[in-house]
Parts: sequence; structure tokens; C-alpha cells
Amino acid sequence: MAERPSPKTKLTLRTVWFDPNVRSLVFQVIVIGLVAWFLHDIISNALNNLDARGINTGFGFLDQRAGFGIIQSLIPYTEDSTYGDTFIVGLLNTLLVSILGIILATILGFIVGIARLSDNWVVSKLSSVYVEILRNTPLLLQIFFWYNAVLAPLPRPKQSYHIGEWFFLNSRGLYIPKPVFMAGSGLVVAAIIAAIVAIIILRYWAKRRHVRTGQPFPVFWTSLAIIIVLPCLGYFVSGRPVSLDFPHLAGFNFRGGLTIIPELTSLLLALALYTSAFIAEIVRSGIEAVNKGQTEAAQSLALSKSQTLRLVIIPQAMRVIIPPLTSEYLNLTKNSSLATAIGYPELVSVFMGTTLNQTGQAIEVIAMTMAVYLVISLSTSLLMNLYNRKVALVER
Amino acid sequence: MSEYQFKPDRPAPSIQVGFIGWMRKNLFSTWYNSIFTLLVLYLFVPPIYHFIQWAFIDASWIGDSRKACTVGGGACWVFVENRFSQLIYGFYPQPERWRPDLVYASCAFLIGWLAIPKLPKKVWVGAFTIFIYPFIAVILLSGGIFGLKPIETSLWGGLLVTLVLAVSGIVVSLPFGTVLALGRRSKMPVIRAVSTIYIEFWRAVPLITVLFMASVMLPLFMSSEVNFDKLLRAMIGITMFYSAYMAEVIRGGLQAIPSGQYEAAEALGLSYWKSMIFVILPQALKITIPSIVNTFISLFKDTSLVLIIGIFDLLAIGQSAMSDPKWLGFSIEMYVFIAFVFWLFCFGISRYSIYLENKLHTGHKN
Amino acid sequence: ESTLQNVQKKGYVQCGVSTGLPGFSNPDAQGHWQGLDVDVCRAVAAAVLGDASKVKYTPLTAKERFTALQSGEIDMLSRNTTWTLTRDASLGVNFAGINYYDGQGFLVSKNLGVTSAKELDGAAVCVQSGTTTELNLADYFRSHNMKYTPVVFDTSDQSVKGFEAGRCDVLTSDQSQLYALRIKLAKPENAVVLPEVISKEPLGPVVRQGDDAWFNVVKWSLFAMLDAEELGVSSKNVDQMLKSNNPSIKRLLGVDTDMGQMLGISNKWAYNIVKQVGNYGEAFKRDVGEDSPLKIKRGLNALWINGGIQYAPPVR
Amino acid sequence: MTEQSKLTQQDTVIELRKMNKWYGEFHVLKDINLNVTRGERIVICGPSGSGKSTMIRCINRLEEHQEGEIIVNDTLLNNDIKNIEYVRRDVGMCFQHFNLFPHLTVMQNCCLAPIWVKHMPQKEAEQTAMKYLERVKIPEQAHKYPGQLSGGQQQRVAIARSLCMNPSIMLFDEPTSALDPEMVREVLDVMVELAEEGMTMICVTHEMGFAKQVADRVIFMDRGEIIEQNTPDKFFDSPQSERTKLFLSQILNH
Amino acid sequence: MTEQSKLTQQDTVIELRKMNKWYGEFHVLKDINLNVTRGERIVICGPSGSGKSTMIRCINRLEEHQEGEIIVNDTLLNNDIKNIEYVRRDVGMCFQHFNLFPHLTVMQNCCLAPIWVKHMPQKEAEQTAMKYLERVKIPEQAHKYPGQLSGGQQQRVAIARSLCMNPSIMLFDEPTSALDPEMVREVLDVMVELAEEGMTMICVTHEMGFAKQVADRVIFMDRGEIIEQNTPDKFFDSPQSERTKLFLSQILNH
Ligand SMILES: Nc1ncnc2c1ncn2[C@@H]1O[C@H](COP(=O)(O)OP(=O)(O)OP(=O)(O)O)[C@@H](O)[C@H]1O
Ligand SMILES: Nc1ncnc2c1ncn2[C@@H]1O[C@H](COP(=O)(O)OP(=O)(O)OP(=O)(O)O)[C@@H](O)[C@H]1O
Ligand SMILES: [Mg+2]
Ligand SMILES: [Mg+2]
Repeated sequence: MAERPSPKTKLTLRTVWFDPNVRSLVFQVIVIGLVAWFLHDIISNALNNLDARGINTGFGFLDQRAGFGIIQSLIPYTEDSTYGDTFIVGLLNTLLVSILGIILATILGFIVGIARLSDNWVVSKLSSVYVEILRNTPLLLQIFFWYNAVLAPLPRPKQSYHIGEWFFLNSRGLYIPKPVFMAGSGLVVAAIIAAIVAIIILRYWAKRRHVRTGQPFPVFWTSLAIIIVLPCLGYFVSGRPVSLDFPHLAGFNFRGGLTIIPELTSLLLALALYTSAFIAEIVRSGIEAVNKGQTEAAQSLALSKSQTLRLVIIPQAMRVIIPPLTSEYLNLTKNSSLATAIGYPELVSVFMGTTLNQTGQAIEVIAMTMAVYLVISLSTSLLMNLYNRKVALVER
Repeated sequence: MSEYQFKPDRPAPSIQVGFIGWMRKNLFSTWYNSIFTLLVLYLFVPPIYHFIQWAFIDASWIGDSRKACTVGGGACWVFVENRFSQLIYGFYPQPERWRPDLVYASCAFLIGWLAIPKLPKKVWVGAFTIFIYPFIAVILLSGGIFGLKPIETSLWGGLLVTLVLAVSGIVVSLPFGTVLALGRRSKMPVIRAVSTIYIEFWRAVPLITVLFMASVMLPLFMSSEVNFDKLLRAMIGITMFYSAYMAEVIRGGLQAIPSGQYEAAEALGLSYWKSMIFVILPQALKITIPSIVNTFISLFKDTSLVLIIGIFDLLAIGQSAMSDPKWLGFSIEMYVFIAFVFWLFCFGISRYSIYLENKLHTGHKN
Repeated sequence: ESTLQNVQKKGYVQCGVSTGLPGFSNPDAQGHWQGLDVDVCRAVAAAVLGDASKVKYTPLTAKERFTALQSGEIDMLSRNTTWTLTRDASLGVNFAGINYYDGQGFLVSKNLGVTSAKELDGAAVCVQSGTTTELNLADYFRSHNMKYTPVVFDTSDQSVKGFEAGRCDVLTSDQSQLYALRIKLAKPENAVVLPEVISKEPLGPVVRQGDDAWFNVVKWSLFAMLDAEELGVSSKNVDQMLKSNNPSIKRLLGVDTDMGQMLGISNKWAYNIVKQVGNYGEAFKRDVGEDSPLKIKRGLNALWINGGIQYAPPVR
Repeated sequence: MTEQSKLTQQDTVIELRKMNKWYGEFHVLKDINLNVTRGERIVICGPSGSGKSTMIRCINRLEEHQEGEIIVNDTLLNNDIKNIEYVRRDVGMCFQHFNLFPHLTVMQNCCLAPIWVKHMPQKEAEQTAMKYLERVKIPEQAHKYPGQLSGGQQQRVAIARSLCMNPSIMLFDEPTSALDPEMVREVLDVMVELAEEGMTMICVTHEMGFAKQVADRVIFMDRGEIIEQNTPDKFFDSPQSERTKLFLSQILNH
Repeated sequence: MTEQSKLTQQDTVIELRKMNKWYGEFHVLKDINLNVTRGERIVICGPSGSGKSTMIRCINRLEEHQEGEIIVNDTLLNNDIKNIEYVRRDVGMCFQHFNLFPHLTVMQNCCLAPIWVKHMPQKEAEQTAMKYLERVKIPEQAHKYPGQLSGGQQQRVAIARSLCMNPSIMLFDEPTSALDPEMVREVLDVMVELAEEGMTMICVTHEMGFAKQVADRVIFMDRGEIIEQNTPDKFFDSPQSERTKLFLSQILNH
């Protein structure tokens, strides 16, 4: 029999009341009404209250001079910058600590997660102790702890720990030389980029070669050689165009160089360690979630333990790991807002803190802050959904 | 035709001969495992030894001022002891402390009842604990009726506030989260959209911005007559936030229920709500117990954030004690103690959930 | 509904204070709030409700304080808050007087060997976020062509801890606070307050704009304390003073005038304040002066008749 | 009861008239016509994906159909929830994977619907349940949980659970195909008994032995259509269409 | 190769000598003795839980045994990884649930082991894979993912995947019991063909038709012991023990 397109369902008046479609329509209309009423109530209340209390609204304040200093900024910032700039500074600092934290936490988390599955009793027990301690105490407490623990043993600037005249460590932070690029330094940068590209190509080629011929290739050592040799070559060929700005003690503190402030260090430590405990659990359960039959099938094909892990288990575990891993990344980003407790100048601390207080524009400032987190979070889940669709197992 | 005689079972040969065998198997099975073992021991034994030395052997335990701590060089637990009652009750007036005591005890009793598998009437006790007991506890703590002296919430503090926030958070966010989860799975687009937006919004923003909103901005959105207690507002903030998390957890559970269960319920003629209440939710909640407990642990830990909005929970009381000039320099002891209290609760709960999970697993697998 | 009616209806004053600053607002071991700022709250409660204890305190960090006031979370803010034009004009708040004349100063540790703020080029400075101090600091270093590193903390407790741990060389704050914070140090004698005062810091209670009745009540509660001191009325002699023949005292204590009614409160308002809270001098002495660990001198905060600048309009 | 329903004959309990169903754009069931009279026992077979399950699921409205009419016990199945409820009370269903409620004991599984749908007092519901558990020969398991039973026992509980609602029609969707071979027999035995007592039954199954033993009619479906229907003897001995022949050879020959 | 291994006879490819296995304290396999000669086809049957799977999994060391000896292709299975790897290369295995790698295409599934274990160049591995995919009659599915195939097709891919390693022995653990009845035939056909080509096979199955058709010997196990072994004719027609008879009646009689 030929296939026909599906017809529209018709609605008879008689059955309207007992029709579930009609019922659900009515219910939904009521819910829309309630939500609209609630929003309207809140907004009108807020407007009334703002009006009654003589609070100005609007985003004009973003162009005003901020007039306060910020300890760490990735863009040029002085007291003359605007409140709008403080927003950018805070945002960038949030992103900085989040990205560094994510990288650190991922590395640590994977190591600990795999260590938990180790045959070695000491290693696996020690990693579960690590996980259980870090997971079960509040992050805020850990931040305070690390801040104290990082600060306490460090000496005053005059008694800094140092490595030659290059690196200085004291209670004001870690001071390192800052590269200053002069004319001709383009070649060095190009050499670095070229080295990275070369390594990517090499890895790709080596894998192809292995698949094609079955012969392995020492990728790691070759890559190491490339990343060292190429930039050095560029550096000397172009006449050593990069100089370093060394930190030096002047008055109370060091000047010059790059400073890594202890707030950043301790926040990073706390965030990375705390999150790594969760990531470790995710990694472990991801690996354990792969059906035992898969290991058995691989073993019965005579694949070795490491091959089984690399070719069969990890690729499948990643599908399980990635979604919760992403939400841990988001958590880390959100948790960076706790920096306000130790004064690391990220978004909540600078913008929702000082700026809000100096301007009094609570609604605008909070709306902007929340919007930032919403955008980060929604765009991440969007990317995640794309990824999930890409790696989803093909089914019938 | 013969009847086959089965051989009797024999006990397994002991593969692991004593302690040596155990070490062979677990510590030194291969050469790289041996290196690992030694390396790990080398790296971690000294710090652990030093910690034990500091925390127990050299520590000072008795005394009433910092003089007791100048000897030894170990931890000064005297400081914690000195502040102990503040850590537990906050500023709750001395003569009325039997009230929080009673709440602690009754709470422990009820939770113990629910946690110990053998005791009967779990459903009723559970319903009482979730729906009635919180009100009794609140009345008992805040007073104002039945001749109880009213105690303002600003005087509550320490562990009391931590527990009040945590327990109220879980008790409210569980049912609220369930409704949201059902909403997000609803076939009605509006309900689904409203629930989804709600959930995604709260999950996207940091809790401290929520607490800030709740603590200083809420009155802006209310008509001026409405007035909430500050602690209550922190509770509302935490609950809103965690309901969204709870909803996602429960949604996961609902998704894990095979569609056959919905169909069987439908085929028996049960309506939507009846099949949810009697068939789907009991199963969904049961399989999500571990995740619910995890959410609860996060909530419990996150109560410490109320410090930032000036509510004196355990951590905040500890911090204020540290800045007492008479006891400066003992912050590590206080942090270790507070961390230990949090850890004890969280670890205990998570262990219990693992135990429960195993029990449910063997009890009826399907 | 005005705040005054609202307060009368609910029966207490919701007062925003600091999270803990000795001498100004600080909970004691039993959780009772004490200090000069707290006394203003209590005076208002005594004036409006006849009972100085009818106050609920909301501890606020510097960052939260204006939002809390704007949103109606608190009825008044009495939290060492500097009166500036911007705040008056753009935050929707009104300053109801000055209960402490202060100026910003620096606290350094002795062994740095610094004797003047002008030598602080390149220093790391601990400061509380969201304060005028933060802004004055920037201005000061800028105008003297010096560089500095701001180390910003949420609460004064934390900034003391940061200073103690060596996170910064200098702690800056209002001078009164510096003295208060200094006693929180393990070895107070090792730190000195530098002589420079880099700004004017008039501190006072704040109320929401556009609520004049309440504004007046708060303003006059503060003035009543000052006038009482000027007239020699104290908590100890206030009952005898009821019989005084001095018309100024009679007006103040509401013996046969209706000053209170004009404000919309009881005629016994000032009597209640002085009886329950004391006059300004008593409060000062008790909270920050010689009877307190801070031992701050009256200085600018002496009455105008004693060479200071505390000068209250007359109750007339 | 609706007007149309009066048109059905006295002892026709299920009637499908030119019924069509789509999943999205996929035409699963095409112009299905089927009449089932009271007490009739029908076996449906056919290759996987041919729409067997879908068809019997339409009969108690687990799936919605889009065209044509389904009349069960003189009740027209449409959007009217009253009608749907009425039909579901009167039609029991057993699934391939039993779908017992794992958190309830066998007894609670059986009593749930009588108590909450029929508002029967608990005592009475338990008595009924016990009666049917005896009938499927597992009264002693009443207080165990489904997880503690073997597959065969679970399927028998599922049958008992349906019977507790006192249905006049029973639908079975491959009730034995998820069972270990050793347990198939015990379930089939229960079904044969049920058939012999005169229950109206529609059963999707590949157990041809069962079909031969009890069916009044065997229906063969493919690609959403009923290709052939006949008495079991004729169906197995002289299948009419090539498709049927091929199918029979596949499932009988190993 | 070890000393003991020399003791086995020329054409014995698998030998189990008084092999015992425990799971914790549970004695699963008791004194199993078994000799399989080259080209022999053995079918193992027995009730659920009797240790059939466990036994054949011991043969390629997916499970460790605790007592007795297992010698495969003159190699003694012990803790020596070299021996284990040698045996596994030479023994292919098919599982009840196929255990294909879902993230790889059919072709990649087949090439994985040849490339990584035998270091075969990809070209060659693909040619081999294609050869075996043709043999199991699904060359056209080579670039699909396992999830896109029917159960029968998946099982055939699993067989091809094992064959790609060019094993001399094949183990099958209930290869058809997770399949829809219609698909059983296609898998059995492949296995019959394999048997006819002279592959040494041990097969756990309940397909008695298959046993009759190809087996040289049928082994009946219960409670961890081999109770009876015989040629299929004798095994089915005149079982020796009561236990066997009961079992046969259960699985044949419906
Ligand atoms: N929910 C659904 N959405 C879309 N297509 C579906 C859905 N359920 C079933 N189908 C499709 O409808 C067709 C008929 O399915 P049905 O389950 O009725 O087959 P069946 O004859 O019962 O097969 P089996 O013997 O495998 O149970 C199949 O092609 C199936 O893929
Ligand atoms: N990993 C394990 N740990 C403990 N016991 C096990 C394990 N695997 C199997 N068993 C037990 O060993 C016994 C034999 O199991 P096995 O899987 O070999 O049985 P089988 O004969 O293959 O049964 P089936 O026909 O169900 O596949 C069973 O009682 C089983 O419960
Ligand atoms: Mg079906
Ligand atoms: Mg098996």
C-alpha cells in the first residue's frame, strides 16, 4: 500500500472539556499569566522604590572616572580610567584565573583520577584521601587557608627568596623578568609559532604513519627538540632582539618585571585543588562507566593493557567525562567570584564590589555581572551541545 | 540411567599468604609499582608525620589563655576550646541554650531514625521530619510564643546557623526541585520553557551574587510593607539556587526510569499525577539518592558563603575569633578545626550515601 | 508610608553598622553591639520608641552599605561613613549630621623607619574596598607623584591581618579606625600612626533621601546628644535637671514645650536619649575616649565651646 | 458513550476501522481493519518493525492513532480522557519486559491500580490479588520484590497484576521473548489456561506452538499492514502469500 | 614455551587438567578436564549459572584460574604476560552482547587489532578485514558504525573481527541468545560455514539444531562440573544422567 502523509487531527466541540490538549492550554495560559504578573509586580515595585528613594538609573556612570587603583590589570588601567574600564579589568581577571585554574585542575584531576584506579594500594589510597579531604570542606575555607598558608612563610621584600637576579619571591608576590620585544623580534615569535605548527603536523603524520605501516615514531623527543631548537635559532639569527626587564628592589618593593600577586596564587591553588578533586571523581567514574565487555573484547583481541586504555576505553570514557567536566569548568568560573573574600580583583570583587559601592548603581551593576556569567554559561552549554552531537554514538 | 553425584565445594586456596602476600600484590607487583610506592612514601610520610606531631603530640589541650600555648610549639587547641560554645551557638543567650541543644538532639534523633535501616515507620518519620519538624524547630529556636523568650536570628550563629541554613535548604529545595524537574519534562511548552529558564538562570550565576541580591537588594523588589528576616533571606537565596541544581539531579533520575514504567502505569489506568506519585517519583528519587546527597553536601559547604553577607555561620564566627587580639596567631588551629567539622559532616553523609546506594543496589535490582 | 511611621509600627529601628570596628560598632562576647555609631542608633530608638534597646543591627561591609540603605533593608546607616558630595547627590541618601570628625591617616610598622607619608613611594597599601579612603589614597599618591600598590580587603579585620602578615607596608584608614585597628595587632607598640592627615572625613549617620520626617528625627537625635553635653545634662543628672530652671534645658527635656511633637515623636524624646544613652561626651568617653582601650583624645570632636568643632543647632 | 459506538455489533469487543498511524512522517500502520469478538484469541506475528506492537498499543491508547476508528467495548477511542480511562480499565496489557514496579512488592504491584483507580478498599484488593496470584501459581511470592524473582515469575506477576483490574480483554506484547528458554513454558502455561477460561486475548508472539494450541486466528503483519489472517491450521499449513511463507520458514527452521 | 607443554599430544590444541576456579569463596569450576583436538567442534550447554561462560573465558585468560593447568596451543597459561598474549592472538572470541567498539566503524573495529597488535600496515589490514566481512556477508556495511546495524549483523561483524587476527581456535559464548529470532539463522549460518572449513570451535549455545548439525561433541555442564559429554546423536537420543534429561526436556519442549 502506498504511504500517505499524516492528516491533521480535528477537534470536535463536544469533547473540549475532556480533551487533554484543551486542559493543558488553559493551564499554560494561567501559568503565563502568573509569571507575567510576578515579573510586572517586581519590576513596578523596583521602579517605584527607585523613584521614591531618588536613585538615578542608567548606564551613564560607566563613563565616569573611577578614581581608585586596582592591583592587577591585564589592560592599561590607572585611577583616571572609567568605571567601564573597571568592568573590563574585572572580567579579564576573572577569565585569567578561570582559565589558569581550569588548566591546572584538569591536569591534576586526570592524574588523581587515574591514580585512584591504580593497582598500587598506596597510590590509590592516597588519591582517595586527597579527593575526600578537598571535596568535603568548603571552598571559601580553602581559599582563606591557602591565602594564610601562602602568605605566612613568605619573607618581606628585603629578605626575598631569589634565584640570581631573575626570580624573587616574597610576601608581595613572585617577581619574574618581563620579556620586552624590540624591533626584529617578529622572527622569534614566528619561530615559536612555526615550532608549534611543526609539532602538530609531526604528531598527525606520526599517527598516520603508525596506522599505515604499523611502525611507531618517537614523537615526544622530536617535539621537544623542535620546540627548543627553532626559537633559539630565530633568536640568534635575528640578532637577539628580545631583552628582559628584570625586577629590582626600589624602596619598599620591587619594580619592573612581572608580578604574580599572592591573591592570584592562593586563589588559583584553592580553585584548582578543589575542582581537581571533583574532576578526579568524574574521570574515575567515566572510565568505570565503559562497559566491562569492551575491555574484555579488547583483551581477547590481544591488545595490551595500555592499548586497551588508549584505543578503546579513553575514547569512550571521554563521552561520559566531557559533560560533567564542562559543568565543573563552569563551577570553577563561578567560584572564582569568592575571590572577593581575599581581595583578588575579579569581576565580583572590583565591579560588583568597589564600583557598585562608589556609584550606588546596584541594579545596573548586578545586572551586568549576572549577564556576564549567564553569557559564559550559556555559550559553554551551546558549545557542549555541539560537541555532544558530534561525538554521539551513531545509532540506527 | 544414573543420577550424577555432584562434588562438594572446596574452600578457595589462599592466594594471598599473609601480610607479605598482600604487600606483593598491592605494593610491589611490578618494578614501576615498587618505585611508585617508595616515591610516594618518601614524599608523603614526612609531612604527615609533622602534622601528627603538631596536631597531637606537641599540642596544648588545656588552659584558659594563650599562655598555655607558648610551650610545646604544637597546635593550640586551647583557643578552640575557649571559643567552643560560640562556635556551636553563636551569640545565643546563655540561659536559653537548652533550646538549640534540644533542637540538635531531636534532629540527631530523627535523622538517626531515618538513617538506621532497621527502624520501622520510615515514611511517617520522614514526612514528620520534612513537613512538620522544621516548624517546631524554628518555633523552639526563635521563640515568641508558648512563653518562650524571643531570640532574634541575629543572635544565632556558628554551627547552629550552618545547620539551620543547610537543613532548611534541603527540605525546601527537594520538593521545589522535583516540581521544576517535572516541569522541565512536561509536554506543555510554556511550563517547560518557564522551568528551563528558571533552572538555567540559577545554575549560571554564582551563589554569592545571589546571596548579595537576597541580602541587600530584595527589599527593592518588594512593596515596602513586606519585611523578611536577614537569615530567612539567605535561606531563600540558597533555596532558589539549589532548587535549580536539585531539579537537574531529579530530572536525571526521571530520565533513567525506563519508559516501560510509564507505559505500565498508563496501561493500568493510573492518571499522570497518580503514576508520578506512586510509580515514577519513588523510583526516580531512590536512584538519585547519591546525587541528591552530593547536592546536599555542596549546599552544606556553600552555607559558609553567608559570611560574605555578614551572617555569622561557623566559618564567620571562627574568623571573628581569630581577630581577637588575645588570640592572634592561632588562625591555623581554627581553620583546621572548622575544616574538620565540615569534613566530618560531609564525609559522614557521603559515606552514608554510598552505603545506602550499595544497599539499594543489592536489595532490588531489576 | 514614611520610615518614621514604619519604625513606630514595627517597634524597632533597623540600623546598619559595620561588621566590627572597636569603638564604633563592635559586638562584645555576648553579641551586644557597642560603640559610638551604635549609640546613634540607640539614641534614635530612644527618641522614637522610648527604649534604646529597640534596635536591630545589620552588620554590613563597606560595599553593601548603600545598597542596603537604598533598598530599604535598613532604616538608617550608622557605620563610620564619610559625607561627600557624590554620595549626597547621586546615591539617593542624606547625611543627618556628623558624629565624628575624622581624617585619613597611615599606619606603618616601626621598623620600616618611615616618619612621613611622603616617604611612602612604591609602598603596598592595605585599604578597605568601597570606601572614600580608597579614593583619597589614589589622589594623595597621585598629587605627590608617588606610586603605590593597592591591596584591597573586604573588611577591616582582613586588612589588619594582611598588614600583620606583611602583605602590605602601610595600612590606611580614618585615623580613629587606625587607633582601633592598632589594638588588634599582636604587638601594637610596633606600629605607628603617621602624622599626616590626608583628607577630611566627616562621619555621620545616613538616611534615605526624600523622607524628611525621619531625616529630622535622626538629625535631632544626634543634636540632642550634643546639646545635652553643652547644657551639662548627663545620664546621671538628667532626672534632677527635669527640675532645672534653665529654659534651654527645659526645652530640651520637654518639660513644658512640645518640641517632640513637632518631630512627630514623644516630648520626652531627648530625656530618653540622655537617660538611656547619655550625652555625646559620655558616649565618646565610654566608647573611644579615656574609658575605652582606644584612648582617643577629643581633639576636633570637642564641643565648640571647648575648642573643638562639634556644634549643634539649638533646640528651640 | 458515543453515537458511533452503537453501530458495532453485539459481541464485537474490539473493532479497528481503516486505522492509520504515523510516527512523525513515518507511516507505521496502514488502513488496519480488525474485528475481535468476545472470547476470541488472536495471535499476531510478523517480522521486527512491522508494527505489531504499535497496533496493540493503539488499542489501549498507549499510542495515539491519527486516522480511522478504534472502538473498544462500544467506546470510541478519541481525545476524550473519560473514554480512554474507561477503555484502559477494561483492557489489561502485558509487556515484553514485564515492567513491574521494582520499588513495590508483588502484592503492592497488584493492588496499586485496584486501590487508586477503582477505589477498592485495601483488604478487598489484597484478596483479589491473592486470587490471581494463586491462579498464576505464585501466591508464596506475594511479599517479595520483583527483583528477587526469576523472569518467568515476573511475567506471571505482570499477568496477575493486569487481571486484578478484572479486564475483559488482555493484550500481550511478546510476553516470552525476554525470558530464558527454561522459563518460557511456565508463562505459556498460564496464558493457555487464561485462554481456556474464555478471556478475549490478542497476543503478539513468535511462539508458534502456543499459536497452534490456542489461537482462533493468526494474523500476519508486515510493513504496517495485515497481510494474512487465518485459523492456525490453515495459516501454518498453507500460507497464502510468499511473504508469509518466507517468514514462517525463517522462524521455524532452526 | 614451558616444559609441561611438551607433554601434550601432537594435535591436542586445548587441554584443561583438573582445572578449578573460585570467585572469592564461591567454587565455580570443579576439576574440569577437557581435551580439544585440532579441528574439533564442541558445543557446551547447561543451565544458567553452571559455569559455561566462566570455563571458556578461562581458556583465553579473561578469567584467572586458581588450580590445575590450562594449555592452549602448547602454551601453559600462567601469570606470564607473554604467554597470555600469545594465546590471545591465537584464540578468537565472540560474546553474547557482541562487544563491538561503538566509537569505531565496522572496518576500524576489524583493523584495530591487526594494526596495533600484529603491526600490519593499514592497507593490508583493510584487505584482510574486507575478506572476512565478505565471508560473513556484510562487506557493504564496512563504513557504518555498529549502532547502525541489526543485532545479527553486529554479531557477524564480531565474528569477522576475531577472524581478522587469523586465530586457529574460536570461542563463542551464546552468540545468538541476544538476537531476535529472525536473526539467529544468519549468525548460525556463518558459524556453520566456519565449522565446515575446519576451524577449531568451542561454542556455548542453546541452539540444539546447530549442535546436531555441526558439533563433534556436546558437553553438558551443571554446578561447575562437566556432567556428560558425547556425540550429538547419543547426547540427544540417550542422555546418560537424569539431570541432562530434565534439562533437554525443558529446552526442547515448547
Ligand atoms: N516512538 C517511535 N517513534 C518513531 N518510530 C517508532 C517509534 N516506535 C516504533 N517506531 C517504528 O515503528 C515501526 C513499528 O514498530 P513496532 O515496535 O510496532 O514493531 P514490532 O512489529 O513490534 O517489532 P518487534 O518485533 O521488533 O517488537 C518500526 O519501524 C519502528 O522503528
Ligand atoms: N565476577 C563474578 N564474581 C562472582 N561470581 C561470579 C562472577 N561471574 C560469574 N559468577 C558466578 O559464577 C557462576 C557461573 O557463571 P557463568 O557466567 O559461568 O554461568 P553460565 O553457565 O555462563 O550461565 P549463563 O547461561 O547465565 O550465561 C554463576 O553462579 C555466577 O553467578
Ligand atoms: Mg514489538
Ligand atoms: Mg554465560
